[in-house]
Amino acid sequence: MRSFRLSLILLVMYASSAHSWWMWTPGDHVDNSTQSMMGGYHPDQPILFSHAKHAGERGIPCQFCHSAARRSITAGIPPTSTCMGCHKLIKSESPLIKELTNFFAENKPIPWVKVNALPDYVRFSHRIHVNAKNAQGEAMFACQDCHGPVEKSVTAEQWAPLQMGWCVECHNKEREPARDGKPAVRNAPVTCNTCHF
Amino acid sequence: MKGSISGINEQILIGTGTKPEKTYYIALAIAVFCLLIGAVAWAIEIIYGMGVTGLNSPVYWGVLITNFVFWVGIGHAGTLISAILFLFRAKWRNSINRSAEAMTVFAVITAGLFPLIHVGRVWLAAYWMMPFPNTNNLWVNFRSPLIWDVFAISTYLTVSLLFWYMGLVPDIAAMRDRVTGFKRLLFGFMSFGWRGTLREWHHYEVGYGFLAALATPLVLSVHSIVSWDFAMSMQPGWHTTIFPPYFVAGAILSGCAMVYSLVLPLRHMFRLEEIIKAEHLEALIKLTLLTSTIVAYAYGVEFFVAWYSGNEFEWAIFQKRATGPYCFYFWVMVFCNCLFPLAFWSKRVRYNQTICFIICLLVNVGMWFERYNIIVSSLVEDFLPSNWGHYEPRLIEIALTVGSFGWFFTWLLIFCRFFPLVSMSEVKLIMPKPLRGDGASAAQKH
Amino acid sequence: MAEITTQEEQGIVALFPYLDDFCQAVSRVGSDSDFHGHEVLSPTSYHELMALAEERYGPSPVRWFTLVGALSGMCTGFAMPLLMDYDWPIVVGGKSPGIYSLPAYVIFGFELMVLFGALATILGMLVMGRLPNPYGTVYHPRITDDRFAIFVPKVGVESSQAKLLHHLGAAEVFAAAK
Amino acid sequence: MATEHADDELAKLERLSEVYAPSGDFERESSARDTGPYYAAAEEVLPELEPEDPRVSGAKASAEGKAFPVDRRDFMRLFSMGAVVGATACVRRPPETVLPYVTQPIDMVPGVATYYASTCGLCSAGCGIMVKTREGRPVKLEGIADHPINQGGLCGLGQASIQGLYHPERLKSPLLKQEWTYTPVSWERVYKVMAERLKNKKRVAIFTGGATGHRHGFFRDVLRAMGSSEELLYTWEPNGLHQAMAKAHHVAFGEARIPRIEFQEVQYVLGIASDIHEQGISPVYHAKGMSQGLSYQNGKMGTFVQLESNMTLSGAAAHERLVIAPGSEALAALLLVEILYDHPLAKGSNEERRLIKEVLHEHRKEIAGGWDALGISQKQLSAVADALVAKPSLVLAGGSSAFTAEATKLQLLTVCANILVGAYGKTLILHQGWHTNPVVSGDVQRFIADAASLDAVIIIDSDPLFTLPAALHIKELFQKIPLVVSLQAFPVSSDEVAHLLLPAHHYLESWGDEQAVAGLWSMRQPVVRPTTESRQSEDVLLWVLAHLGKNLPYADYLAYLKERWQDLNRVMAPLVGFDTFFQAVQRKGFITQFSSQVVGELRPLATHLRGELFAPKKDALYVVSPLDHRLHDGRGAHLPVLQECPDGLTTATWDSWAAMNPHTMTRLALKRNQVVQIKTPAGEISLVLYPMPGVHPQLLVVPRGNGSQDKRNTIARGVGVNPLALYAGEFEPESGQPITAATEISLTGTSTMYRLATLQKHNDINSRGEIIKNYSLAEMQTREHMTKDLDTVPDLFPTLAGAEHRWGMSIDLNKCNGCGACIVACSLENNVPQVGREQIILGREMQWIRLDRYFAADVDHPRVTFQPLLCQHCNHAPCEPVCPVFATTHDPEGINAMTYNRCVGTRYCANACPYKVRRFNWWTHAWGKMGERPQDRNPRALNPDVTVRTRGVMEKCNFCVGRLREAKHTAKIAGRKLHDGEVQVACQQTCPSEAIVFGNLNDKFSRVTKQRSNGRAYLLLGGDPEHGHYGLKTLPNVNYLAQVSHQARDEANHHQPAASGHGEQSEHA
Repeated sequence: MRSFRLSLILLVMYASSAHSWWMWTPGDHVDNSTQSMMGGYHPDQPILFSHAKHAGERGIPCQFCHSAARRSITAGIPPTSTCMGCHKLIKSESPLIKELTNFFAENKPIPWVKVNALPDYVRFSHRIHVNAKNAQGEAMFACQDCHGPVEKSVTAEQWAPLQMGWCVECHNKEREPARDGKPAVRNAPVTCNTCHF
Repeated sequence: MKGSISGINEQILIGTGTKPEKTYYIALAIAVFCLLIGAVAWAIEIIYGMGVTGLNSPVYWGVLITNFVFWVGIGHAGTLISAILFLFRAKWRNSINRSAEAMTVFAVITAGLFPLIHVGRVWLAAYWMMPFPNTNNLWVNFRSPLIWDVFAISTYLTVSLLFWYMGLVPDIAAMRDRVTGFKRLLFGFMSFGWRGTLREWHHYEVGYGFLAALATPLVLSVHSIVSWDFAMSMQPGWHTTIFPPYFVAGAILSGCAMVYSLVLPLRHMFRLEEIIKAEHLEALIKLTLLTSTIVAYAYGVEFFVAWYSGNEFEWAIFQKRATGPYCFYFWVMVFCNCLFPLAFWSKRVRYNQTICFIICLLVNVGMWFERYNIIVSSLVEDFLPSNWGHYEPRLIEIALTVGSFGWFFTWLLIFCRFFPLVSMSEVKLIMPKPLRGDGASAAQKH
Repeated sequence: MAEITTQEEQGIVALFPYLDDFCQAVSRVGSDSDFHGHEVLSPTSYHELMALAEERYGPSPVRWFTLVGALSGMCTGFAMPLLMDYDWPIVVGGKSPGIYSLPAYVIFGFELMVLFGALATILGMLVMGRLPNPYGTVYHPRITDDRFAIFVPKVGVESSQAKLLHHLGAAEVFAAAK
Repeated sequence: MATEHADDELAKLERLSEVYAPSGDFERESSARDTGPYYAAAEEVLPELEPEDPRVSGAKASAEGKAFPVDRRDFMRLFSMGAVVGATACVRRPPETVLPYVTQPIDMVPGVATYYASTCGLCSAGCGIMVKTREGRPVKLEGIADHPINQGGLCGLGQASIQGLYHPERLKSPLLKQEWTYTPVSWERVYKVMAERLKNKKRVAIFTGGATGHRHGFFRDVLRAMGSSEELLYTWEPNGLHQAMAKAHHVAFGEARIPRIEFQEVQYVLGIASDIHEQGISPVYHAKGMSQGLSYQNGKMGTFVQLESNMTLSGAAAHERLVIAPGSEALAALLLVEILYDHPLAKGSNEERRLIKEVLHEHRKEIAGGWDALGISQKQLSAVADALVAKPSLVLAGGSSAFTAEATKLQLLTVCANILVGAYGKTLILHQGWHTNPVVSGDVQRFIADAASLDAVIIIDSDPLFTLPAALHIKELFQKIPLVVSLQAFPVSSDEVAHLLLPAHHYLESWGDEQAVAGLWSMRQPVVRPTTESRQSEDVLLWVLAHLGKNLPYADYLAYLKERWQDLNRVMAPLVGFDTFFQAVQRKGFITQFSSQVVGELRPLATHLRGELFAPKKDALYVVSPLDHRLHDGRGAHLPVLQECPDGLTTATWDSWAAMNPHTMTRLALKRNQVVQIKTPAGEISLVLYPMPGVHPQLLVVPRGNGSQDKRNTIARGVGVNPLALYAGEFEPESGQPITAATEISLTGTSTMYRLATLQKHNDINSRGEIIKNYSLAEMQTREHMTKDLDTVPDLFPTLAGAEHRWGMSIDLNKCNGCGACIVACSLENNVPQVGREQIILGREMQWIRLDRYFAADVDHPRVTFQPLLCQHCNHAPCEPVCPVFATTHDPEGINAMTYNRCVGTRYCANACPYKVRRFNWWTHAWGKMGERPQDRNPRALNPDVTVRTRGVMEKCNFCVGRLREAKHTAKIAGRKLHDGEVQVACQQTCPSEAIVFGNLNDKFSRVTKQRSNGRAYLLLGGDPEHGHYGLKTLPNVNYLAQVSHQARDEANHHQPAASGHGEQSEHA
């Protein structure tokens, strides 16, 4: 009996150390805290902006604010002037909007906290993903594919693990095997210098 | 002939039981001091970066990789003596196999440090070299000789560790029977509760045989893989097919020389002259002589192949080795590895332990220079004349080399202090059997 | 597993100073029914004793452990790189992944064959030798020094077995202490 | 004469057993390494200069110098820090904030680069630049593709000027000198002080550098408005070639113009000490012209012959090079004119021939005795003369190696030669689009004369104290002037005498315009808000005038410019409104309106050629100080990327040297790396010797540029020696240009040895045939229509499935002249750090492109070959299979990808690479600050598209994969394939002689595929595929085009078979 109990304790110790090793190992400086692994990393922002109200209820398209997504590597955070475009008139008396107008009046940029943060050595380009078209010409990706149901979430949170393995699986899905003499077409390259250069 | 095996345990365990005399503590102090020098040098290298060493372009490897190959080489003699000679049932091995195996394990541990020391980012290299499932979905490059190294050396370390520990189990049981209290519990636990029943011995002997069988190919394969670290590249002077046998012969040569130069002082320090007899050491010297001749042949063949292949880069490298700016290292290597061991041909020299001790030390010096010569003198001048550079080891690298010797001898001295230097159960086998006088004939019948 | 046997019927231990007597005693005792469950102990593995063990226990199954360990090691050694090449084929130095790089994977097959073989052998030695057994008693400190011994359970010091052992050349016979 | 290898000659000079190593070991404290009066930093020898200089001497020597580079206190601090970090291993990454704009500028998308057109301001060539800015910060300069002068290319100095913008040592605020100390003051106070000290002062002068736009006009207007007179504007440009040519053409034709070469026409160029590839009139224009006009193209090749005494890049790139005696350039021109005059095919009208006859008659005595003084035979010169008259050709003379007392006479004789050859109007254009002279000749002499009577002088963008010989006592002159104001973009040595130091805008922050070629106006506009408290230098003058109450009617210099451009608008585009016209030029960068003006007949010039021409004495030793082709006159010395770019011929970095003929060194029993003392009546310096094949036996070449003693300039302080101390400071009578050539010296060797930080330690090809290939023109005729296939090599592995692209590069050895612009551009594009002199001596340079220079044939008449060597991107790369962690893999598109974050630093790949093109980060480099360690010298000019690497990581050329990625995404989104040439890698883009071609090898019609299948294409270390040897079989994607020479050269690659593959048997051809 005693050795059974001993081996049980050993098993549990081993499992936990393996788990922490797994969490810690993938690379240096990647935010691998448990929240980001399972998604759900939602830091508090200087202004309580709700995606659910804007993108969900009002149905404002993503690229209205994140306008750089179709032209640049970053999606871009809207300048305060875009917010003031509407909020100069709409609900300008509510206390939250007052905070916004203070920022705008003092000409101070709003220090938003980055939610979907990648390490500096990864060069993800929104442009090629947002404009990607499949054979039939429709857009292949919607913002929700990587950022999750943003229009339903009140505070923006990191929905996907955004780890390298997660991206590589999606890229690997995109390859058509070599058929009748034509080489295998991989329209989503998986070579290292796709993202690291 | 009437013999008795009583008193052997007493004689062997004298070192572990009583307090050792002063020379042991002096030796241990020196070893730990050298170890600290190496530790400080490594800390500085990690804090400031590889720039503190003398390495540069094109000589990216230098003293650190020389140490790595040197220490792995030394490890091979231990496995040779304990595994291969066990299969050959060579009697003289039983007295020195324990110390040889211990030296193997500690040499491979020291060698295992150097890939971490010479690597640029050790805090990543330590675990990225291992193939484990990770969130990057990316494993290691199985075609890289360095990954072969990782596998080969970790396997070699594990197998020689197991081999050495299984040999220790009966001896620890014997030690357990001589002590009481916590030590008894500890030794009992360490020897798996060994009682020496026939069943245990039966499976032990078969298992030990298999372990020896499995460890034998390792002696040849591990240093071949280490030689592929160089042979797999296109560097003239490295890219030749003679490298695997050449490195294995070199390894066994430096290993035997190191065993001899270690066993001699330890035998004197722990007064084991009767057990580790002179003819056992003489057999070891004969083995050293054999491998020295193989290494000498390898040097000659390397030159011939370079000339015969008509490849101007290869031939230029070898001419420069013998006459160029680094010819000092080359000639030290040739003298120490090939010429001095020729003295072993005479029986009188083989039995004169001081001369043999000196020649064995020189062989080790020669083998260190051989690795240095292979690495540096072909990196310095290769294909394009504009690549050519110059390399001189700097203080940090010398400190790390001293540190590696400190690390090795610290482990060895601690081992000698707490564990029997000679395998008691095996040395009894080569002692005359305890037979009753008239009954001697009866025993023969079996 | 409770200790039911009383003090006196623990069993007796016979110490033999000489190897030839001991061998005769062991072969004599081995087939005798009233020595059932006896144990043979020795400080070292003389080949005469090993021959006796061979007769008694037959060829040791440790070899199957080694074989299974070695084969599983070789399969793992080849499977790991090939699996990686299948999952994410990365071309390196013109060496296309998969079958074409098999020569490089021979090394892993060999290394893991040796590693798993050795580990399995150790496992086999321990399992077959019923080690580690934290409960075995040490009958006499000299058994691991220079004395051979035979332990016969559930008999007294004056029993017929003890007399036979004395006859066969046992230097001393005493009751095994718990 | 057996052609011993150049290096055997050089090796004999090596006293030490090591070919290149000093006697001592490395890690001795750097100051203790070599004794002797002159050492790495002058502070070592002259302690009063900078006792506590952290870099070299004193208590806190740099970490590398000491044996254990950390002292006790540091160790305890670091040890405790390490323990704390170890304990809290699983720290989560701190949250990052994202700061958007409040109101975003319309033309700015975060992450997308915006390009602005402007004009380079570091020399007067006026190259048009396209400045790439990211989020408002300029990141990289590139030439404007269709700019007539530089046609997309940019020299090293132009590329490096971006580092000057962010240099942390630019003045942070104006400084006012009060009793020996400079106190920072506000700009308001500056205007008040200047206004009050300039009140009713009549003699206010401006001392400025060369400029061709409206700048000098503006300064004259300011001086007039201030009450001072216009003449007190003194312009000074060290490159005296402009003054000499302008003066000569003024004398000859009455127009002070500099003729422009029409490269489409020319087939034969004779250069007399011309530095067409160095700091000539317009280096990039000339390099582009030479490579398009004269280099080898489908069967035909022009000829460039150079007569020179020292070894210059132009001499190295010349097809034929004749060594003439030092200082005898004018004599050579005279003898050439004499031979041309008698030539039956000579051109020129009777009037011109009469005037030339007059000149020849006057110098008939020198002509008779001139040949033995000159050093070359009459037969050689007459052969050249025959070719000159036969083909459309021109004679080009003078350059920084010929600033002798007869610089203008040389130009006048060249004008005569060009007339006899019939160059004017055909190959030399003078009537339209000539080069303008950025300065007025003789200003320096005028300034020295009036200096005593001046009330105040404002030095703008010029450094007279450093660039003028000390013998002229310039410092004392300035000290006598009551008010000296120094208005500089970067602190210079002349600040020493200034009472007011004012930070001026860097040219990337300022308005301006240039008319380098008559009729071509190129605009300079600010591309960034000022990085420090600096002002536009012209605005400072305007606002001082306003404080004086005598203001001009312009709010700032931009208003003045717009007014001047209004007349250009009326002339060039009268129908277009001014604003649209101005913005159109702002976007394009330049506007051309070539009006041709008739050139008069040749005027009598005998009077200007009076006096006996200089002929050097037989046994005397002479010195010449040409402008360094990287640092110019020292204006590039504060840019670390330039200091580390190797000099083409000596591959030396971070230093100056004295180049001498190896035979002379043997004769004088001097050794390589030995320090010699050079004495002239005017002064003496001591400098390290470098045996340079091809230099005239009686000549010592000491380049200018280095030697700044300014304590605030951390990079250039104590580096090298300023050779101007040798010169007496006489002026060339005609053009008023200080003489820095053909000065007699006496030389004494000293016992000290000094390590020159050269990148290449071995100079000879060592008879390894397959490194440099060479074909004669005749042989090339047969190979011209031969298509080579370098890619089919017998191989075990299946060839990779074809991807859409296979990136490849072809480098033409015929066109490369070793200028090093590619190294500078590559380092700036890819954030490659500079490592400083100590690390280069240890062999740890970080440049991704290496410029290998090989000498061949004998030492007096060497043949030089430059070979830019970058990663060859081999398809069977020996470096890839050896990397244990997949840090380097092979992209299906042929690129050898290097993943920096995955690399753990085993460095096996670098050992396995046969070309040794990989670079290892031995240290982590600090960006944007001048740190303690000698390798922390990197002003922040980081390109955000490329990662920065920490220590322990291997790096190498990855074919600018960031640019490829960007172009491929654009093409993919637009749904089209990439056009050939749409994406240019940084080195190809800036190469002034278009030697590098990059493109898609899978596209049959791309330029790179044509060049790769060309008859003279070969792979480095790729053996000789025609004879069945495949060398190392690494299948590189980079190929070289062999050199073509007019006559067959007995180069080593003919009679000796290429090295066989590894191990396989090779039969002797």
